[in-house]
Amino acid sequence: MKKVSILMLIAVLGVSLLTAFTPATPAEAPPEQVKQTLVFSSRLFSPPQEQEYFINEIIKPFEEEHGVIVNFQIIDDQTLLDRAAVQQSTNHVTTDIVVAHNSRMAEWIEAGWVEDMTEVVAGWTDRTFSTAFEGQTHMDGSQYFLPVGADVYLLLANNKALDYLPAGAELDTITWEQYAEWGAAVAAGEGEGKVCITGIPAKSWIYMFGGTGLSYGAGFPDVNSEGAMEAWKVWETIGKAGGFVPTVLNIDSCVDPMMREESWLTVFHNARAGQVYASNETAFTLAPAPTGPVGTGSIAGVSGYAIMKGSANYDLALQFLEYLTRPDIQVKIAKGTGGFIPPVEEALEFLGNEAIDEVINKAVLVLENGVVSGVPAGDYQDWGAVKQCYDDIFEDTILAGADVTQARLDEGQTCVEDLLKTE
Amino acid sequence: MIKKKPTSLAKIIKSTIFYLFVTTLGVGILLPAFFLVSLSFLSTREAYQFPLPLLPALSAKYSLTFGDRGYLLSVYDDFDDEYQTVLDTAELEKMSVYMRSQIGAPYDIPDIEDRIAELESGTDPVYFKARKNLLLNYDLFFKVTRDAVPALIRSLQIAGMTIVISLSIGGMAGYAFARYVFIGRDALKFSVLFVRMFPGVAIALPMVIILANMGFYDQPIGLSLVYSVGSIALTVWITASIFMGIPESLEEAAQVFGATKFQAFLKITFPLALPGLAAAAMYAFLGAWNETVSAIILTQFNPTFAVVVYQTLLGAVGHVNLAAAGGLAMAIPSVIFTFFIRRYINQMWGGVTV
Amino acid sequence: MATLTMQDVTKQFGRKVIAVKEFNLEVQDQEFLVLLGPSGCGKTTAMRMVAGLEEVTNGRILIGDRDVTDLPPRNRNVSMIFQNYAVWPHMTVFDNIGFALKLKKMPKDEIEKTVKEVAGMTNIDMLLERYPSQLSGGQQQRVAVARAIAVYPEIFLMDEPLSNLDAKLRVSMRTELKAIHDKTEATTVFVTHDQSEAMSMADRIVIMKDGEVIQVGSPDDVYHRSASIFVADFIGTPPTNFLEVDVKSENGDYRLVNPHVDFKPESHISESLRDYDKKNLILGIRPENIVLTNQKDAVLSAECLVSEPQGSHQVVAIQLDQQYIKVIASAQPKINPGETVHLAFKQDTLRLFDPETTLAIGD
Amino acid sequence: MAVAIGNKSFRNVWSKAIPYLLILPVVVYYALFWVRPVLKTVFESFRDTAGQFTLQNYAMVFSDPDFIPAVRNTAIIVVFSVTLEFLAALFLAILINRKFVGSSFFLFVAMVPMALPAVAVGAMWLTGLTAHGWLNSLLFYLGVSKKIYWLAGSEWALLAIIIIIDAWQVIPSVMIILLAGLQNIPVEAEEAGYVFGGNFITVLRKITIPMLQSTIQTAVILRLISAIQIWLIMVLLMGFNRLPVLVERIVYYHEEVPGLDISFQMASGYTIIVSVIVSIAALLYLKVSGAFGGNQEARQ
Repeated sequence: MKKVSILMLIAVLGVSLLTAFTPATPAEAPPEQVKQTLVFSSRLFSPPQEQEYFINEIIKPFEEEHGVIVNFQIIDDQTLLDRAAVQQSTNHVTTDIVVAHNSRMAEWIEAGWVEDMTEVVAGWTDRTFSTAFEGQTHMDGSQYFLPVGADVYLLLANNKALDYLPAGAELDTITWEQYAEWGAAVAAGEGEGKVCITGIPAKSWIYMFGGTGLSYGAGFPDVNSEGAMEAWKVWETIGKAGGFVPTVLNIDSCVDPMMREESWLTVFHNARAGQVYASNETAFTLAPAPTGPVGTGSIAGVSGYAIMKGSANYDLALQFLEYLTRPDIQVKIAKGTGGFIPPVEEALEFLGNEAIDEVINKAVLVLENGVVSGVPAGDYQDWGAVKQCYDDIFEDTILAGADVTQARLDEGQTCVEDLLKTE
Repeated sequence: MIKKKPTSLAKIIKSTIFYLFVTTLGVGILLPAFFLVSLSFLSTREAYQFPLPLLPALSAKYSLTFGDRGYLLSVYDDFDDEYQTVLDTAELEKMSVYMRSQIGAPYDIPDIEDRIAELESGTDPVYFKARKNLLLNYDLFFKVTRDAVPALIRSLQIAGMTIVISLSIGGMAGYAFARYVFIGRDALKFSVLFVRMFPGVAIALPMVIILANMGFYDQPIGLSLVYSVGSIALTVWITASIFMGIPESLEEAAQVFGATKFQAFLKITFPLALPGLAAAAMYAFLGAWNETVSAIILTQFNPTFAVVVYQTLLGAVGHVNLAAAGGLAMAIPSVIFTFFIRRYINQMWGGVTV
Repeated sequence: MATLTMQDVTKQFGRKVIAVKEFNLEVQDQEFLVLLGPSGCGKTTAMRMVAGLEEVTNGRILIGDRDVTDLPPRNRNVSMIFQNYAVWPHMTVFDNIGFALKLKKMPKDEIEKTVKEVAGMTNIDMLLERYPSQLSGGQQQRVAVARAIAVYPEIFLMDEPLSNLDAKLRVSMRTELKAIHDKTEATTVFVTHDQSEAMSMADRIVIMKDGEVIQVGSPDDVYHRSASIFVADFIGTPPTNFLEVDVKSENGDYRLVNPHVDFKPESHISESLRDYDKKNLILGIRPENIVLTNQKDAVLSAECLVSEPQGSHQVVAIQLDQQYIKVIASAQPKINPGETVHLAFKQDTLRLFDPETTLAIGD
Repeated sequence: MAVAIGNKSFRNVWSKAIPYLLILPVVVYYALFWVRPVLKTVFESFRDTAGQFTLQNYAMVFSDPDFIPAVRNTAIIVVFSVTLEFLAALFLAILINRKFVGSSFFLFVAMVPMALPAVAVGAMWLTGLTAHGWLNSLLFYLGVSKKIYWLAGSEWALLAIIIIIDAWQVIPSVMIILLAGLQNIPVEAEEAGYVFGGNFITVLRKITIPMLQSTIQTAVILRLISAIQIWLIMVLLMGFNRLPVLVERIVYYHEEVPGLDISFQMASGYTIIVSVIVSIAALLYLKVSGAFGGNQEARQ
């Protein structure tokens, strides 16, 4: 045994020393004799099946057509920024294309780490990027990001909850008051709250509430306007009835609780709602988000492609982006990856009547007919901190079952406004 | 012939109780890990059931009948003892994919067509069975995790280099600590503690930037250098302890008999210290093997295994069974390493104490 | 073979501790020299400086005519037997013995020949393929000896090589080591704290205390002509008996007086007593030099406290005030506790010591 | 008494230098990769956004509403987890040191938790502690049908859970240090205790533990230092802010809200405060446990 372990150790160390100074690919210049490699780092398409789909159905045809390799990596937004910071500050730019969320685009643009693509995009006449997201993808009239995979919020219910649906409520036209009533009824009937929101701080409660606020004519972010107050009242009803799942503060995505049937009701991100729905179509029902006096409000998010400044493969990167944003490819991506909405107007024409289209259709419905807002993250020092302001109100007022007071909301509003950038 | 005293009943009972106790303890320790292992073999559907199955099922029982949109697929649920509908579709490919990825019991399209033919011919519902693919999650994990094998090799290599760097640099200091009296010896002892007192998370990024500036970006050796920062300090202590356990006179004897100090170390002390050093390597190994934060930032074309696992699992929301499989795939090398190293621990912590 | 010379060798540890102080010594060619002293007296440090394992703070060390003071151990052509043997546990007996030869790049067949030869000398030729963990303490000891012989050194250093052996083995190994010394004719420095070991093996003994040499001489010298109270007390079992006495002059004669004794010593001492008139001295007398006698000739009479039979003789202890006096008497007749014994001193063996300097007077 | 120092040859100087040469690589290594960022952090903690010297960063940290809870939670975790882990680890170490048949395998079993990577540990507890997770499933199979909302309890319940599951992973590393110490105690010492009439408990208290003292100090001090820096498991299970602890605050400002004007100041302020607290705690422990001077007597 002793000999074996020593031999093992020596073998491992020996091999590592031998190979220590001959990295597989030199960092500085990818060798010319092998295929050109495009590094594509994305926050989007992270679920494993989506990764598999994206690699095989989207990337592979491009690789074959151009005789190149696309190195596809999934990395979250913050790490993507950290990595970019290292690459830019040390002049080792090896990432070519990044996909960032719209709440983080401002950071990229302000840091000057992404290329201005205004003129190039002007030459692509077969596609029109939907204008809903210009506030984030553009700055001072220049376009830095090409939108991909837009999302809105949808209502997802476990069919077991349908028994408690308030009289007169129709799923496709349900109002927020009815939704609140519904959540309360489920709690009363089951003896346990079943409404899911993401309770872990700095996740997506702000968007869930933001949609409600928009339905009542509030802005975004807007904590204490009259409309916002009414929106808070909706959630107050659920809170007072003990309608939230008991573990709500540990939930960082409603996917798992919905699949485990710990929760039965939620209004959340259409792609994730689609994922749960797909796991058991006959057990779940999908509907547009509830409506309010001014319509169906929803926060719309989007991700965007950008080319890293200093990329050695700028031309190839551009070709790849041109390919990815073609309307037919956008639809293909949207269908294969859980119901994101293609943010290219022409793409909607390619939608069919299949099951996945139901998710996309409902989402499009919200996007087209609803009261939609983007995420003005760039106006704030740190968007995560803004989220926290909302989380605090949820935790100390709504979840605690207390009355929502104007004073508390004003405090929340101050919390948000204090985070505005000071120029 | 030596007669043995018959073992008394009390003794047997006593040792039985003892072993029962030890076994219970062992099971208790491994219980969370057991569920992790079990989870990694469950299908997605099983993994989200309540109560969670203790062991994966070996097959799935399906039933097929007519539905609103096409055909209604149901799956037998052991716990509720009934068939539960899962899918209503006219698309056979979708059904097949569903059976493969959600239930984990694949059924080919031609076979489904046969079952549908049965259904159309009047048998309603049609019952059939499919074998579970227990390795589904591992399959998927390695399919999705691109370059898993090169990354695995690279990770081993980086861990190996970390061991070499921290054991050689730390070991030299440990040797000095064990064999010499010098000014600053006590300072060295406590500075080892101090290095650990400063929260490492606070300086991870600046440290990485220093290395990137030195030209170690995307090179395995660069990561080894980062990881060594964490492990050298402890290695100094552990190796000092090991060297203290080897009598100095062995080395002196070699010197008297014609060896230089260096030869004496190489031929006498080093071979004797090797098992202990191997054990000391455990800390360096575990640290290097499991780290992701620096690795993600510092690698591009040459990711470590931890990085590719991270990339795969980042999106494993709604897929805990896959996360379990990935986590376990990562754990296996360290567990094996622990198994080999465990008998040398007493050499590691014998000598130096505060 | 060579002489060993140490000139004013001093070893200082840190700022305060002086382990060896201005040590001067000449070891003759082929001599068997024993460094003897209680633990902590600096004898091992002195030897380790000869080996080169300890740096010399000041002074010179010469082997033959070579100044080796600053040479590393490997260039001194010495060999050493360590107290704990320091047999390398990861090498076979053969490799242990052949280690030095291999380093000297001796041809393989010669190494084998030498190893076999010394293994034969030390009776371990059957054990060459074994590892030290498979050997008994005595066998490991022999490996250490064989290893030391194999290099045919100029100086043979032995650091308490027998202290880890059991009593019986220790005595037989003494004889063997001495025999090996005679055979190899290597100049040998042997460190021990066991005076009987020293007496039985040494050509000359160096007695050390607190880093300084107290006395150098043949076993006979240090035993019979101990230079100080320390030596007289340290050497011999049971040790020398000491009596405090006053010197009184009476008609030109000097008498040694205390509450128990009052006698006129033999002339060879009385000469030296002249300088100590009316002063206090310490009288030293070895147990075997006190003889049982009749009442008339007795210098000292007292009750026997204990008698320890030793077979060939008996040790009789009597108590004077707070002090015990031990006497070696012939085995017969048996003396019983409580019996009054009458004692006389062999006058020519008396030693007198100055209580202030603790040194012997009259030499 | 001073002794004249003779002429130093080259070899003397060389051999004096050896230990310093041996520790040189460590010193250089840390100077290069560790001291620079650390000094920078220390430096930054005294600068405002304009680069001027200020103590305001510290004032900001001290007036942070999460500071007191963070200190309190950290203190609670440290006190209880170090105690619990030490006792459990000592128990395991003594058990394994009895060298029963299979004790070597049991040692391996007991060491498994320390080999698991964070991603596995996260998956394990997240699926365990959720309402429909394996812990409740296990209770269900055992006949307890009432669901326990493990992570939905009071702060105290959460702290207790954190302490327990952190202990699960950390006990092995404390245990192996203690076990090594136990194995280095001569058997005779304990046997003598039994011969002179001690039972298991008295021998443990009067002989084993005192002889293990310096090993215990090593194990506890290393554990103490890392217990104060606990954060990952808490963030894995319940995100930031829910149960603030000191290092979690650093990570929060570093990674969760790095964009705030005050993020860097807060992070560096917290970092320095944490290292000061760790240092004080470590020194205090060493002082109380008698590592300074106390065990010198014990050695003689």
